[in-house]
Amino acid sequence: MQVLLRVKDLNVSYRGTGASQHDAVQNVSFEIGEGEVLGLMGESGCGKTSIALALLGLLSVEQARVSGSIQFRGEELLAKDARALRAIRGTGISLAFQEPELALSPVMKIRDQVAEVIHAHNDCAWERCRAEAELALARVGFSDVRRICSAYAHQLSGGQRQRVVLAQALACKPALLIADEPAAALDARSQGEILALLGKLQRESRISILLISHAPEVQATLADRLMVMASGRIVEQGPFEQLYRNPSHACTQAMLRTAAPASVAADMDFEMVT
Amino acid sequence: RGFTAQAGEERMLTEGAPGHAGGRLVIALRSEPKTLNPALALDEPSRDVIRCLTADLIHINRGSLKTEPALAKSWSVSRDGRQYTLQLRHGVRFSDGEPFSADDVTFSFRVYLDDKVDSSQRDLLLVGGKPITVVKVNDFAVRFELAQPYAAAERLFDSIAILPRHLLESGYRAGGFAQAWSLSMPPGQFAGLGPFRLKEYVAGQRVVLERNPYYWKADRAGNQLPYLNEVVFLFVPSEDAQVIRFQSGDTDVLSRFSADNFAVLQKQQSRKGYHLDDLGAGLEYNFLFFNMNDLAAKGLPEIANKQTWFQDLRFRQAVSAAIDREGIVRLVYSGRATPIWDQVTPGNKLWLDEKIARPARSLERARQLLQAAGFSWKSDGALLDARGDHVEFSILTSSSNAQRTKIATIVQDDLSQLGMTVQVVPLEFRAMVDRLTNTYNYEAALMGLVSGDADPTSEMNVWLSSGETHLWHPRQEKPATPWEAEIDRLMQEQLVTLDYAKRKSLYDRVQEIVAEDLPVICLVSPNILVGAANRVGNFRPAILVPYALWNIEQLYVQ
Amino acid sequence: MHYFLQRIRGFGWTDVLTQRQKLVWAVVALSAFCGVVLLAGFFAPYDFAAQDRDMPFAPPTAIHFVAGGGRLQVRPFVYGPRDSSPIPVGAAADSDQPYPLRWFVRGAPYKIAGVFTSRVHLFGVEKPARMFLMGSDGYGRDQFSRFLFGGQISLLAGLIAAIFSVSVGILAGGIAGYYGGWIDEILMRGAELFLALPWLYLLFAVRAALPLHISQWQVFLLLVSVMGLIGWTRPARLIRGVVLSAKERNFVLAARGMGASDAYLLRRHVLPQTYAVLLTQFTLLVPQYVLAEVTLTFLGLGVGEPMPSWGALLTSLQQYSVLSSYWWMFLPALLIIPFFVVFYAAADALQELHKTVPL
Amino acid sequence: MKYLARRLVHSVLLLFGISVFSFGILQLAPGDFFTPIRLNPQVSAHTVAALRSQYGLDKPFPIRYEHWLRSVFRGDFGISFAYGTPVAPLLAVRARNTLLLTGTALLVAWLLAISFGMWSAARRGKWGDRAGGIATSSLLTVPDLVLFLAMLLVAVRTGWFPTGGMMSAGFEDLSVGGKVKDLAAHLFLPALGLVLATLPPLVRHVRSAMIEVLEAPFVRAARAHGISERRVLLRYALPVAANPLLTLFGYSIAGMLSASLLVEVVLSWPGIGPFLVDAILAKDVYVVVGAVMLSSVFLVAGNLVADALLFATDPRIRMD
Amino acid sequence: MSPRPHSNIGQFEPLLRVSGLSKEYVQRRPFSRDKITVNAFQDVCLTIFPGKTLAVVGESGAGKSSLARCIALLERPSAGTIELAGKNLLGLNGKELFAGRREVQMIFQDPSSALNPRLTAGEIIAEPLLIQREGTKSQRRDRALQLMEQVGLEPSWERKRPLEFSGGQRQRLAIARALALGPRLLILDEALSNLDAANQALILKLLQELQAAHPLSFLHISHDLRLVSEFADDVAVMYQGTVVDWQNTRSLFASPEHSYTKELLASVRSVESILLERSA
Ligand SMILES: Nc1ncnc2c1ncn2[C@@H]1O[C@H](COP(=O)(O)OP(=O)(O)OP(=O)(O)O)[C@@H](O)[C@H]1O
Ligand SMILES: Nc1ncnc2c1ncn2[C@@H]1O[C@H](COP(=O)(O)OP(=O)(O)OP(=O)(O)O)[C@@H](O)[C@H]1O
Ligand SMILES: [Mg+2]
Ligand SMILES: [Mg+2]
Repeated sequence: MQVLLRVKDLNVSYRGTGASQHDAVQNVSFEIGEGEVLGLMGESGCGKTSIALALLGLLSVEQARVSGSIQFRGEELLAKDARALRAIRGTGISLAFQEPELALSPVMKIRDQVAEVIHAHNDCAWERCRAEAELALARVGFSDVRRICSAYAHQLSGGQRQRVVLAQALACKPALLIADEPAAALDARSQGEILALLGKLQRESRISILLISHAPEVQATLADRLMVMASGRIVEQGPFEQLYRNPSHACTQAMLRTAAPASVAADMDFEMVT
Repeated sequence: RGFTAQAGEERMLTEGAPGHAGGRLVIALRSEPKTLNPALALDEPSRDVIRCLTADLIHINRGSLKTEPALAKSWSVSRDGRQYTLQLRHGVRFSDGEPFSADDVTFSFRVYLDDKVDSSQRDLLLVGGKPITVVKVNDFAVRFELAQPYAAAERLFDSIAILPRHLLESGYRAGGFAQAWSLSMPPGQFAGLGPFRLKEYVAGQRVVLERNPYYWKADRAGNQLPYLNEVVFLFVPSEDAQVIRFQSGDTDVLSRFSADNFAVLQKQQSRKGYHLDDLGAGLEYNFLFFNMNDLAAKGLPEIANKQTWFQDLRFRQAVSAAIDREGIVRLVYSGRATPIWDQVTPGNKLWLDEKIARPARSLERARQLLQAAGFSWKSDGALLDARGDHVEFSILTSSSNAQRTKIATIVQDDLSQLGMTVQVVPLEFRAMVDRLTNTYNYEAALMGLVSGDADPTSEMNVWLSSGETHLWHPRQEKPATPWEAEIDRLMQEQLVTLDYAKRKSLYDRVQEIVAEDLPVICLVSPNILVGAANRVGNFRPAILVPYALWNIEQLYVQ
Repeated sequence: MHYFLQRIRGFGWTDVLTQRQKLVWAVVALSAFCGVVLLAGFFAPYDFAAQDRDMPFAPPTAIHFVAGGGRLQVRPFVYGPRDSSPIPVGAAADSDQPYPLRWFVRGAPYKIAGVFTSRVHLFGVEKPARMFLMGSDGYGRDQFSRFLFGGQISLLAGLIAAIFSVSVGILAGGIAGYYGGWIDEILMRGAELFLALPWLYLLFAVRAALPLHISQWQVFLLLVSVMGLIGWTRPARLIRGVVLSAKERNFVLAARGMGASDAYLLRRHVLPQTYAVLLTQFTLLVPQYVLAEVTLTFLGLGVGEPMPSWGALLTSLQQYSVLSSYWWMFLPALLIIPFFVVFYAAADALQELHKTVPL
Repeated sequence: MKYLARRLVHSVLLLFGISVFSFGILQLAPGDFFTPIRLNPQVSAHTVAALRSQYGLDKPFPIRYEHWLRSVFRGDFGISFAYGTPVAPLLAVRARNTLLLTGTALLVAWLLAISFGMWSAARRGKWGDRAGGIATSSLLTVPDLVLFLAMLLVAVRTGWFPTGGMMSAGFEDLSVGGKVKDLAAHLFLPALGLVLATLPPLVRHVRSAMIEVLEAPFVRAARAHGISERRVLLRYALPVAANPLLTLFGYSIAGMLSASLLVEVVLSWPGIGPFLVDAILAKDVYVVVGAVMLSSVFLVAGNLVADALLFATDPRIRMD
Repeated sequence: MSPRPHSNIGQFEPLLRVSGLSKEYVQRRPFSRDKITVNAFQDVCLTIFPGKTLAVVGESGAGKSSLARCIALLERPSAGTIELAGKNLLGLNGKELFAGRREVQMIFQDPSSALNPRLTAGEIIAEPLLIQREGTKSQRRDRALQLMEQVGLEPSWERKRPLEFSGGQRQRLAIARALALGPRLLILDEALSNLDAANQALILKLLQELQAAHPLSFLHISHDLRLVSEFADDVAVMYQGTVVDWQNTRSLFASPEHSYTKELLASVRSVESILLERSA
C-alpha cells in the first residue's frame, strides 16, 4: 500500500491572548496509506482538530505556529505557497468540519455553497455546478433536496447541516478525507447511512480517510488503524481491533470503553487527562 | 457679406480702427442668464447678454462717459427742459428683418411704464414722481414730456432697450408679458436691434449669439458691423475657474475678477497670448457706517446706548483716522484699489472734488479726538467711554463677499489699537439687508455701493434723507441733522439744474459734507480689472458696466 | 538577529506585539501632536492675531547656519527685513543684519489651559526680524502660530462633534434596528426628513437669530452642535443596518433565554457587533468636521476672525491665486495630513486589537 | 409586498412633511428673493413691493403653500422668481445632466472602492495597504474644492481634456460614436473628481468591514475547500461584510443630485449644482423647494433600495 | 393523539406540561411570493416531572431542537400551550417572564454560535448571574471558575474567547453557563455530542449529582441511545415532527411500539458486532 500522507513531528502551538501560548499538538507523526482509514481518537481538547487544520495549512501565522513536516504524495505541504495549497485543498485533501454551523456561510444558499466547492475544482459552467451540487446533497441522504438546496444554514437542523458539510467535503472526490466528527449530530439511522456511504467510497474510489470521532462504534465501522491522542501527543497507534482488545494505555481504555454511562452508575473514578 | 445697405437706411458710423469680419468671441459668465426679457431682467448675466441683443435710443458711450446718438439720430430739448424730441434713424430693421419705427418706441415705453409689468426700469422713468409721457410725432419722431426739468434726462434713455412691437404686443395685451422671452423659447421668437441675435441656448452650458445681418452701425470705412460672426457666452460658475480658463485661452475676455487673480494672470501675461488692464478706480465705493437710526421704537437699548458714541462726530472721525486705508489697498486688493475719503471715486473724473482732504492714517490724531470726546483708556489699553463702559461694537459684513470681510478684519485690528473691541459678523447678504433696512438691529456695517452711472442723479436715493438707501438712517420724515438737511437741498437742486458747472459745485459741496461729517466712512474703491486675448481687436474697456463688452459690435479677432 | 529574522518572515510572537506596538506608537505620536497643539502658546513664536502689514504672504523665513563670511554660527539666525517702502506681496526682502534664533524668549502673552498667563515662548527672534516658520498669510500673520492655535479649536470641535454624532447615531440606530417595526419606521423616516431639509437655510436662520455679540466659546459650542446634529443620520442608519442582522444571532437568543433585558442585550451583545462600523464612521467624521468648518465659516458660523482654525487655514487654499502662487500655504495641509494618517493608523490598530470573529 | 406598499405610503407622507418643513425653514431665514433689490438706489420700495406681491410673497404661509401644492399637481412645481418660468422643466434638464455625471462616478467609485477595499483588507499591513491608507487619508484631508481646482489646472495645463461644459460646440453635428466620445471626454474630469472625493470613505468602510469578516470560521472553511482567494473574498466575505456597505450605497443613491454640487461649479458641468447654488443664494424659493423634493425622492428611493438589498442579502434579517 | 408513558401518572404535579404544541417555519425567498412551509413539529404533548429526565430521540430534522427552543421560550410556537409548574409560560410578561426564564435553561445544539465570540469564557459563564443580578462581581467570577472546573475546563482559561477553544470545550462552556443559575428544568440539546467518553461521563456525573441535590429535571435531546437508556426516566421518540413513541425508558427499549422506534433501536450496534461483521 502506497503512503498518501506522511506527517512527521508536527507541532502546533496557538498564540493565546496575551503572551501565553498553547502547544496543542506536539511531535505528532503518522502515515496514511492510499485507501486506508485511520481513526483518530482522543479526549476533548487534545488537538485532533488542530491536526486537521494544520494538514490543510489553515492556521494563519497570526493564530498559530506550525512546524514539522507534512508530506502529501511526497510533496512537502508546509513549504507550499497559498496557490499551491489551494490546488490540493478540496481535491487532494478535504475536510468535513466538526462544527458545521461555523463552517457554513450564513448568507449563502446551501446549494450555492456546495456548488462553489465544485466550481473551484472543475471548470464547468455555474449552472452545471449547481446541478451537481444537488446530486452531491442527495448522496448524503437528504430526502427533500429541493428545500435544503434553497435554504440557508440557519434554517437547517444540526444533523442536516452536518450532512451538508460532508457533502461539501465529498463533492470533489478527494484523495484524503478528513472527517471531523462526521456523525456526532446524527441519529443512529442516519449515522449508519453516512458511514455506509463513506465505507463505499473508501472501497470503491479508494479514498483515504482520517476519521476523527469519539464514538467507538463509528471507529469500529470504518477504521483500519486507530491512533489515540492525549494532551497533544500520540499515545498509542495500531490496528483498531488490536487496540480495542488490548488497550495498553489508560487513555485508550477510557476512549474505547463501550459502556461509559454504566460506569457512571458504578461511580467509577476517572483519571482526568488534561 | 450678406446684407447690403438699402435705400434710405441711415447707418451710424463709428470710431475705432476697422477690423476683420468673421470669427467668434468666447466669454464666460458667472451664472446663466435668467431671461432675455429686457424689462424683467434683474441680474447682471442676463443684462450682459441682453445688451448684445438690443439697442437704446440715446446711449452713454462708456469710453467717454458722455451720451451719443443711437437709434435716435438726433434730439432737441425745449427751453424749459421738459420736452425732448427725438428723431429716429430711418431704415433700421430688427434682427428678424422687420422695420423699426416710432410705434416700437411708444410700445416699449408703454411696457416699461406699465405698473403691472413691474419693470425695474420704471422707477428710472419717473421724473418728479410722475412717469414721463411718450408721444409719437410721426413714424420717425417721438416726443418725451417730463413733469419737471431733469438734469440727466438724456442719460435716462441708456439701456432702455427698444422692443419689437410686432412680436410682443399681442402677448402683452393678453397679459402674458411676464412669460415673454424666457429662455425656454425657440430662438426664432426673439428679435432685437442689437448687433447680435440669439442662435442657440443650451441650458446650463452656453448661449450662442450670431451676427445680426440687419444691424444699423457701420465702421469708419462704411463696413457693416458687427465684425464677429458669433459670440459665445459660456457659463463658468466660479471666478477661479473663469480665470483658469481665460489663462488657458478658452475664453477671450475677462472682467469682474479679483486683484489676487490679476496678480496671478499678470505673471504669465507675456508668455500667454493675453493682456491685462488695470483701469484704475471704478465707481464702487466701500464704506463703514454706524447705526444712526432712531431706535426708540425698536427696543434695542444696548445699541441705542452705543449710539451716543456713533452720533459723536469726533468718534467717527477717530475711527476714520485710525483705519489704515493703504493697508486695505495692499492686503485686500494687492495694491489694485484706491483709497477714498468720500463717495466719488477718482475714476469718476467728471464729478470728483479734488479739494477733499485725504489725511493719512494717524492713531495719534484718533486718540486726541477720542480724548476730546471724553473717552479714556484702562491700564490694559481698553477704551472706555465717558460713562466708563468699554467701547465694543460689531461690524456686519456680507459673508458672500470675501473682500469686505477681509477689510472688516483689518478695520478690527486697526481699531483694536485704539482699545476698541470689534467683532466682525459676517452674515448672509439677505439677513444683513434685513437688519440694515428693516430691523435696524446692528451697530456698524461695512458695505459697498456701485453707482449705475457716473452722474450723481443715480445716487439720489442714497443721499436724500428720505431715501430708501440712505443706509445709516433711511426713510427720514424730515432730516435728522442740519447737514443731512443741507445735503437734501443740494441734491434736489442739482437734479433740476441743467448747467454742468453749477451742478458740479453743488455736488462738490455734498462731497465735502460727507467727508467732514462722515455719515459713511469711505475706505477704498477697487480698480476695474479686465483682460483680453491679444487677438481681440478694438478692445477698449471702460469703468462703467459692461466693462469690457460695451463696444462688442466693434470687437474683432485677428 | 533571530528576532529580526522572525519579524521579517512574519513568523513569531513579535507580530502580535507589533499590533499593540503600532497602537502604542500611533497613540504616542498623536498625543505628542496634541500636546504641542494644547501648549500652542508656548510653541508658537507669535500671537495668532498679530498682523504685520508689511509682510503679507511672506514665504517661510530662511534659517541660516552660515554667516556672510562663511563662518559657521553657533546659533542659527535669520536676516532682518530691509526697511524700504512697500514690499511686493509674497516676496520678503532680507537685509544683511543677522538676528540669532533665541530659545525661551519673552513675547506676546498667552494663556495655558485658559488659566495661567505666560510670556515665555520656546523660540523666537528679536524685532524687527520676523521668523515665519511656515510663512505668513494675507494679513502678515504667522502661519505656524495660527496652525498651532487653530488645532486647539478644530481638533476639539471635530472630536466633540464626531462623538456627538456617533452617540446620537448609536442611540437612534440601535433602537431602530433592535425594535424594528413602527419604531424603526418612525426613526428612519425622521432621519430622512432631517436629511432632506434644506438645513442651509436653517443655519442662515440660526445665524440671523443669534445676537450680534457672542463669545468665541459660544460660537464654538454652536459650531460643534450644528456639525454634530447634521451628521447623526449616517451613523444611525449604518448602525441600524448592522443591528437588524446582529440581533438575530444565536448568542443574543441565548442571552435572552437567561432573562436579559433589551437594554442589556443591546449594550452587551448587539452594539458591540457594530464596533468596526462605528470606529470607521467616527474616524471619518473627525476630519470631515474639521473641514466642515470651511462651509460654516462661509455662513458666518465658523470661529470668527481673527481666531484661527484648521478649517480656515485650508479655506485659503481654495483660492486659485493662493493655490498657484504661495506654495507655503500648503504647509498646514501637509502637517494636517500626517496627523490624520497617524489618526487612521491608530484606528486601524484599535480595530485589529478588538477584532473578533463574526458568526 | 405589503411591506413595500406600506413603505410607499409612508414615503409619500414623508415627502409631504418635507415640503411643509422646507417651506417653513425657508420662511425662517430673513429676507426673500427681492430683498437685495432694495439696496439698488434706482429701484423704489414701491416696485419691490409690487414684485413681491406679483409673486405672492406677501401672502401668508398657508396660502403660498396651497398655491405650491396646486402647482405640484399641475406638474410645474411653482414659478422660479429668477427665470420667471415653471421650475419643473428647469430642474429636469439639469437633473438629467447631473445624474449622468453622478451615476457614472458612483458606479466607478463603488467598483473601485470594493475592489481596492477588499484588496487592502486581504493584504492588510503590507506596503500596498499602507500606501493606500496614506493616499485615502490624504484625500480625506484635502478640501474638495482644492482637489477640483487642481484637476482643472491639470486639465488646462495638459490640454488633454475639455475644461468644462458637457458637450463641444458642434455636438449636434457629430456621429453617434463621436457624440459618445465627446461626452466621455467632457465627463472624464468631473467624474474623476467626484470619484476621488467619494472614494476614501467608501474604501475605509469596505476595508474595515472586510477585515471583520475575513477571519470568520466560514471563510476559513471556504478556503479549506480550495476555493480561490478571489472567490472567497467576493462570494463569501463580501456578502457578509456588505451590511454597512449597502446602507452606504443607499446614501450614494440619495446623494445623486447633491453630491456633485462643488464639482459642477468648479468644472462648469451644466448640472443642477451651479443652478441650485444660484437659487439657494438668491433664495429662489420654489426652485429650492423643487430641488429639495427631487432629492428627497432620491433619498427615499436610496434608503428603500438599501433596505431591500439588506433584506435580500442577509436572510437573517426580518422585516415585516 | 400522542402516546403517553405509563409511569409517573398521578405521582406529582408535573414540572412541565406541553400540549398541542406545533411550530411551523416559513422559508421564503426575499421579494417573491412562493414560500415553503416547514412543519418542524406538530401537536406535541409531553410532561416532565420534577427531578426526572425525559429524553427525546429521533430522526435528524424531526423537530427536536425546534421543540426545545419553543419550550425555552426562545421562539413562539404556532400553536399549543406550555405550562411550567402550572403556569402558562406563553402568557407571561415582563417580570414574570424574567423570573420564569431562570427556571428553564437551555444548552444549544450549536454551542459555538450561542457563545458571544467577543466575550471571554469567564464572562460567558458568569453572564446568567449578571443578568439575574446575582452576587457581586467577584462572587460571580468565583462561581464561574468553579463551574469551569466542574465541567473539566481549566480555570486558567478564563480569559480565552470561545473560538479559541476546541469543539468539545465549547460545548462544556455552554453546559457550565446553563448550570450557573441552578434552573429547575435544563434542556440539553445534543449537549454531549462532541465529547469523548470520559468527558461525557464527567458531565453526566455532575448532572446526576445536581439532580440528586435538588429537584432538577432534564429534557435531554440526544442521538446516543445507549446514553439515553442509562440516563433517562422516560423517552419520547420523534419522527417527522410528531412524537411517535413516549414511554418509560425500560419499556421503550424492551417493547418499542412505533415502527420507526424499532428501526432506530435496531440500528444501534455494539462494537463487537461491528467487528464481527467486518471480519466476516
Ligand atoms: N485558536 C485557538 N487559540 C488558542 N487555543 C486554541 C485555539 N484553538 C484550539 N485551541 C486549544 O488547543 C487545544 C486543541 O484544540 P483542538 O480543537 O485541536 O481539540 P480537539 O482535539 O479537536 O478537541 P474536541 O474533541 O473537543 O474538538 C484545545 O485545548 C484548545 O483549547
Ligand atoms: N428557521 C427555520 N426556517 C425554516 N426551517 C427550519 C428552521 N429551523 C429549522 N427548520 C427545519 O425544521 C426541521 C426541524 O429542525 P430541528 O432543528 O428542530 O431538527 P432536529 O430534530 O433538532 O434535528 P437534528 O437532530 O438534526 O438536530 C428541519 O427540517 C429544519 O430544516
Ligand atoms: Mg475538535
Ligand atoms: Mg437539532
